[in-house]
Amino acid sequence: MEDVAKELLSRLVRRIPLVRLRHVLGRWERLSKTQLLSLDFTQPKWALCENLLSLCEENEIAVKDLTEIEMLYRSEYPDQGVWHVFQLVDTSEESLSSDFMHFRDQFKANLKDLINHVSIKMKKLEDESVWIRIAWGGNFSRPNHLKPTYVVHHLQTPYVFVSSLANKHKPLLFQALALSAHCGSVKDVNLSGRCLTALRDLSMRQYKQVFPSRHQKRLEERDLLPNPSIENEHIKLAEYKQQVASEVFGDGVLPKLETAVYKLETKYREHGSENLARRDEPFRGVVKFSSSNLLESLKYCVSSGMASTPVTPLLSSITHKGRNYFVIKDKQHGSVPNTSASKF
Amino acid sequence: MSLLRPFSKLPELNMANVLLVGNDDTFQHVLADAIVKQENNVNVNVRLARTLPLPAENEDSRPRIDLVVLIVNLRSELSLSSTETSLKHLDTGFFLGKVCFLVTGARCTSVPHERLASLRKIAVSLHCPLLFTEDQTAKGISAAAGRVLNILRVSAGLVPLATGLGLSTLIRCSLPPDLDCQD
Amino acid sequence: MLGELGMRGDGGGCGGLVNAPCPFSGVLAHLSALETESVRLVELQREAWRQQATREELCATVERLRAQRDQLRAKVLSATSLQQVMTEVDQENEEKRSEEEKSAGDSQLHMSLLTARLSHVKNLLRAHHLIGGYDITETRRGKGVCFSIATAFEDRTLETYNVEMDLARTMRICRHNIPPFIPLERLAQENFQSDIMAFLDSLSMHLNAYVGRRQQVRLIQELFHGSVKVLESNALCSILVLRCRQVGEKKAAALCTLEYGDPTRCLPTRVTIDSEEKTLTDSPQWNEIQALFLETPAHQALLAIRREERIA
Amino acid sequence: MNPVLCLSLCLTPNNVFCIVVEAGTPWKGNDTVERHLAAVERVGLSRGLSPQAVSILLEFSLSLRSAIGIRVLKFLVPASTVPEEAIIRGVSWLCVDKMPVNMQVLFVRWVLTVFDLIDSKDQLRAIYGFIFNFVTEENLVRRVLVLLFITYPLLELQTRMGCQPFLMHLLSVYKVYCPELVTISVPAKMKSGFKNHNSTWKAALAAVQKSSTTELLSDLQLSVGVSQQPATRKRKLHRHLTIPAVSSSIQSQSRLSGSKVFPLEQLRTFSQLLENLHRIELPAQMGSLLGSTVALHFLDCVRDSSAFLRLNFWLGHLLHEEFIFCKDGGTQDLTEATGFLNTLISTQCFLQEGFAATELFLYKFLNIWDGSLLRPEILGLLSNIPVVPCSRIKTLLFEPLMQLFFTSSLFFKCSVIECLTNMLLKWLTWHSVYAFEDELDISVTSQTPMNMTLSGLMDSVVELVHFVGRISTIGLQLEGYHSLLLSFTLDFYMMVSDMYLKYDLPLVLMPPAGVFYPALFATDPVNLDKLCHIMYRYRTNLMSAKNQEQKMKISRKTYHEFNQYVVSMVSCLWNSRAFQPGMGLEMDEGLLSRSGVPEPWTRFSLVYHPAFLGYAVDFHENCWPERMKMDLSSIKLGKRWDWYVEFLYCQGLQGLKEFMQSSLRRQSSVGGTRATSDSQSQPPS
Repeated sequence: MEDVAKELLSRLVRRIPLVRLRHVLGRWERLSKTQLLSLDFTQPKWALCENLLSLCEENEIAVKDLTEIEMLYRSEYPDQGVWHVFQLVDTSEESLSSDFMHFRDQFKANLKDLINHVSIKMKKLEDESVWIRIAWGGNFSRPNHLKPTYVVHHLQTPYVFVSSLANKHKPLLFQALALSAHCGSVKDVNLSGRCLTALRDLSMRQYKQVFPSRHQKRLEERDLLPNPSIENEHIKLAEYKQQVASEVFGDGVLPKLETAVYKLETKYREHGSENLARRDEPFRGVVKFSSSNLLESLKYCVSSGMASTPVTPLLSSITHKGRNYFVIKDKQHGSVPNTSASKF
Repeated sequence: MSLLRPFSKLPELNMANVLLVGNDDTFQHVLADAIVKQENNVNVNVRLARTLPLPAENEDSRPRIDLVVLIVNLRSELSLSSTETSLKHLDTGFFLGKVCFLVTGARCTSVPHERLASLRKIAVSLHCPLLFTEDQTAKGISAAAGRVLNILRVSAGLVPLATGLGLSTLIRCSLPPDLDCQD
Repeated sequence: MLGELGMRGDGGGCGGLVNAPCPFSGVLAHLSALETESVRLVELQREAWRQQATREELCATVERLRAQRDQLRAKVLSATSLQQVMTEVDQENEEKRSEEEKSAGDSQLHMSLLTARLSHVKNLLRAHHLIGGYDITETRRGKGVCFSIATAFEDRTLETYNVEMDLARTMRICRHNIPPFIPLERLAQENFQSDIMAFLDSLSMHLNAYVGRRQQVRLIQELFHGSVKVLESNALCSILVLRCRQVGEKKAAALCTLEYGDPTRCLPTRVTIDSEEKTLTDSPQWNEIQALFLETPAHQALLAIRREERIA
Repeated sequence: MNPVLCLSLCLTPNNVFCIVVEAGTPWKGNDTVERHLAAVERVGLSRGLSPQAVSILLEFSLSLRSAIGIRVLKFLVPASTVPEEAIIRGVSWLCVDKMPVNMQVLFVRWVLTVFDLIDSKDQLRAIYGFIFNFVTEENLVRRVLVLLFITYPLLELQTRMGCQPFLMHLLSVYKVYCPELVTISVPAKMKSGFKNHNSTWKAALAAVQKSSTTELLSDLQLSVGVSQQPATRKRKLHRHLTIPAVSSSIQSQSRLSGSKVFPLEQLRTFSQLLENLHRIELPAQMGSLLGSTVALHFLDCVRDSSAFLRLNFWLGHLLHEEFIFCKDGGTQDLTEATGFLNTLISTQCFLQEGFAATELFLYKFLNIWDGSLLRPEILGLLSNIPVVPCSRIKTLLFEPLMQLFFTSSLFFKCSVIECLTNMLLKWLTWHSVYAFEDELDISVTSQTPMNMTLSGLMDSVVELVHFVGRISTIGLQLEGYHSLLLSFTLDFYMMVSDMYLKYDLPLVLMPPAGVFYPALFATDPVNLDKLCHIMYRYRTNLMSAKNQEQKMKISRKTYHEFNQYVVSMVSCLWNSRAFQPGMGLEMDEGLLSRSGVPEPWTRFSLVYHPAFLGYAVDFHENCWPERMKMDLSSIKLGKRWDWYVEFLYCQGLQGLKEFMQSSLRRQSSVGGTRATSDSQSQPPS
């Protein structure tokens, strides 16, 4: 068993918490029942790692099987590391009728054409999502399995979720994707976060959105059994705010987004203080909202009246455009670049 | 845009109405529930409002208000300023023992000191009591509800031999001494 | 001096810890315990009282709702087609108008006519919505409209999809909850600015077809639990691979692949069946099965086949 | 640019010694040095470093002001002790102001952490001032004037050079003392700046010493108060309401036996304390004193003002951080706080005096208290405060208390009265302790040196009693004369009535009518009995006061009040002439007749009084068991009356007995009894 495998295994054992490790190893069919039972998950990790190594030795398990473990782990617990969302622009007809086999062969072929030392592992989960694990290698170096890139793609949808992708590999991956998913190009939609499902729901509009309709739900209906001796003077206002908030940010459980970053570049314009107005390079500032669940907190701000209504496009375009990184310049006043209808 | 008046309506039998003004919805609702829960021999009617003035449309459905509780959350500057604006829309008759301030978050580190100080000044100038509240714990909330009820009973005239004005002379806020030049 | 007092305070002051509770705090603690207890009792009493009240209230509402439901049922039974709804509406308006004519003078007559007309239009809209048209709502004080497209399959209403449009400068879609694999962008490019109706129609065709296909898959999984297995499908439900066992002594498995080439229809464009024994695949009955799949929804086709006892 | 002396460290199993190689070896990417550093780090964190290694490494790390220096400082965990000269040299490095700020902070925190391990502190004491100056000028903070001079430069310094960590910490400490000066809001995580419980080395240090000396551990566990269950270590990291362990330089004791210091945590018995009184040294953590009684004895004996200064500073800072400047606005669970405050209360009861820090804290806390948070503890602390000069007692104590009292529930009212009763008891006790000292100095050791004269004390007591009279009058009215509140109020007056005889404070104060008459017409016998007892005590006090007129002067007004009360009591209870002219409480005839009560003047006699009616009926049944129809008036006839009175006495109404006997039998005595002496001459009608 070569030492790459050893290192990979020890790193995996170190990274994965014990309970999850047990679960993952159970899902991983390389070990027999007895072998699994022989493992004692209460002992310290280094000892556990030793035992695992010996077991792998006797089943002579190769690197690709170990990467299986990692892939299982990542797909079971996807909320690790930061995921970036990319969009496949101007997709063609046949992208709608592409199945997994076809896509896999295409992708592998394309990527292997671009770079010779790379190891690709793909699988399709129950929820139609295709998971790709790419271990990159240099021109003369073997694939590095310790820093793999993970790509998640839902067939027939124009969205790709990528985690831990180095800049030098970006063009390669994107070209391969574009070729195998029959689309013109791949563009960054400036949406990133830790929770993969949240990103998916947000970009694919799969969370519960609220649309104005003629039969509105009243607040009284929303909260069960209102106390007769408590009366709200501003009930209409409250309902309106509630409605606006849920129209902007959705209803029910919102996607779990952690941050939203706004880069401001503005020129100081005020008559009187010339020295400030004259300087030509703009003032730069970064505003960063962060929370365990950003959308929930923003929604609360709106519904509780802390933020003014109607909601400023800066906030509402987090959900409407599905992005959480904005650059705000002077020219397009307050609004966000590329506000064209290019993405739905 | 009308001034809220204390004596424009007739009182009802065994009825006490309290108006909670504040823009912290959650706390307001919890407090209202606690108040309604705790009173058992007269029926209390709680009305919630974000700010004053109250909307004119339910002017006639609104009963006579016996006590106005202005909830100030010291953690937010907005709360204080909105309270200040609300004060302008209260009839002077209320300040004869029918107004009290309810302060939350006074023990929080992030609260700048002068916010509380300015609030105190307001309360002193208006001869209003200043009730402090632990809004994070259920016990604190029920205690606050109890205190509001105590004042409400008196100001609604449900306690014999006691009037709101008389009580307010006893519990009106006073400027605390500066403790640091005592030695 | 104080030292001796201290010693008095704790038994001889041998180096134990100061943990004798303050002699006075007992009373205070007891008092606050009493208070919490009293508050609890009051709340319990209050709560019981209130629950009783709410219970009665709820019973009343249940009764009311029951009555309402029966009314609606009756109405639905009577009004099945648009015509009937419209006639009904007209009758209502007639009644209104007649009694208004009786009651009001000329000045009011005009007004009442207008109101009647308004209600008529509203009723039309409602009827239209009832039979699955697009529901249009004005949003943001006229700066936008929101179309909601109801989908249905085999007279069963399924999801409602919404498209909100911004009418401010150029008409454009500002938000929607259309699934990503519906080519909304392309549809919009085709005939969005030209006529909105065509756009909505094509969109609703796509949506209905998609929902229909998905529903078929669901139905198959429900109805043929165990016997027929859905081997593969995809998000768009544009391909469906089924495996069914045919009756007979050797229970050969047949693999039928349905390809839905046309995304606006919920019927397959191409059906291929291959089975373990080649003789069976080109036998005539299999061909008619193929035909069946091509013109009836998959689950019904399967039902039919099972009725003829070709498959288990 | 600066002559860095580079070391390459090589390692032997149990300690580190260093070889100086020539300067100028490059640091970056110097693998050998890196490897050695790693090795030393491992040893330092696992076994701790020997003294000489510590001193060398300290010198080394401070000398090169770089990341590596900081890193070295981080794993500088002494196994046994820290040589003093090392510290001093370190401080000298501190004075060379080339050291980066974060390093300075780190170093100072390190010193604070290992403070207990420094082998001897004789020379170190010389530069205490400097070190403490660096941490917090604890004894400056109290003086507002100095504070002004300190804080303003600091503030503008802070505005000039931004939020330097140590400045922020310093300011946060000042904020405790005068928040109106420091108006910047200090971020919560900053506020744990100079405390060593969350410093880098604490855990490692503890671990190392656990492994090294177990007997030390057992010592600690013996001698330390609240914070001993091992679970608290984790909690200590974020909440620190635990009382630290008594620990001074014991390790140095075991090694260098030359020095004359006796560590506090070796104290077990009081006798030990007496032997080593002269050479005990205070622990580094003054808070640890709260833990053990012996330490408190010691604190009592030494009149070392700096000890109290440090203790008060620690206490004040802790209380403020935990209860006034809460990090999370008070969402934390209160079990720890309760435990801590109870320890504090019992400590104060033990010392029979309150700490100045607690007092100051209470005055601030009362102004933002909601009346329910930690109520028993807060009121318990409040009842321990030393006498407040009557010039400030109103603003400090009465105003906030009143605002809470009248808005809160019945039980809170009772608790407040109880608390004030205890407060009065404390004050009177102090007085009786110091009475024979001509110059009365209540709080000798607490750090607000106010020389309380006898008259000053009396003024405060008068203020207190009047205050209670006022609030209890109105409170009773608000609560509908609830008997619970009434009995608490009467308990207070039970103490007031005895001030002269029991606590020889030459003062007699009568209860207000608003308390007296409700008690007289109370519906339960207990309160009425208490009232009788109180009046009896008043009588005895007044009598003895009258006998020695020259010592104290009781105003005629008091006598008159007393007489009136007695007259109305006797006329109500004994000879059924209530409400009649000249009988104390008078009432209009017409009004009485309109009430429709037949012969109202008898209604509060011993027979008909609502409090005694039960007894009367009982007595009646015992007398005439065969009678079908009850006729209470027959009790008043002949011998039955005396029997009935005896019967009442036998029911445990001692107060009534005392009162009746004292004010009916006595012929010639205070002016008071003259009114009553004739009252018993004619038989009860």
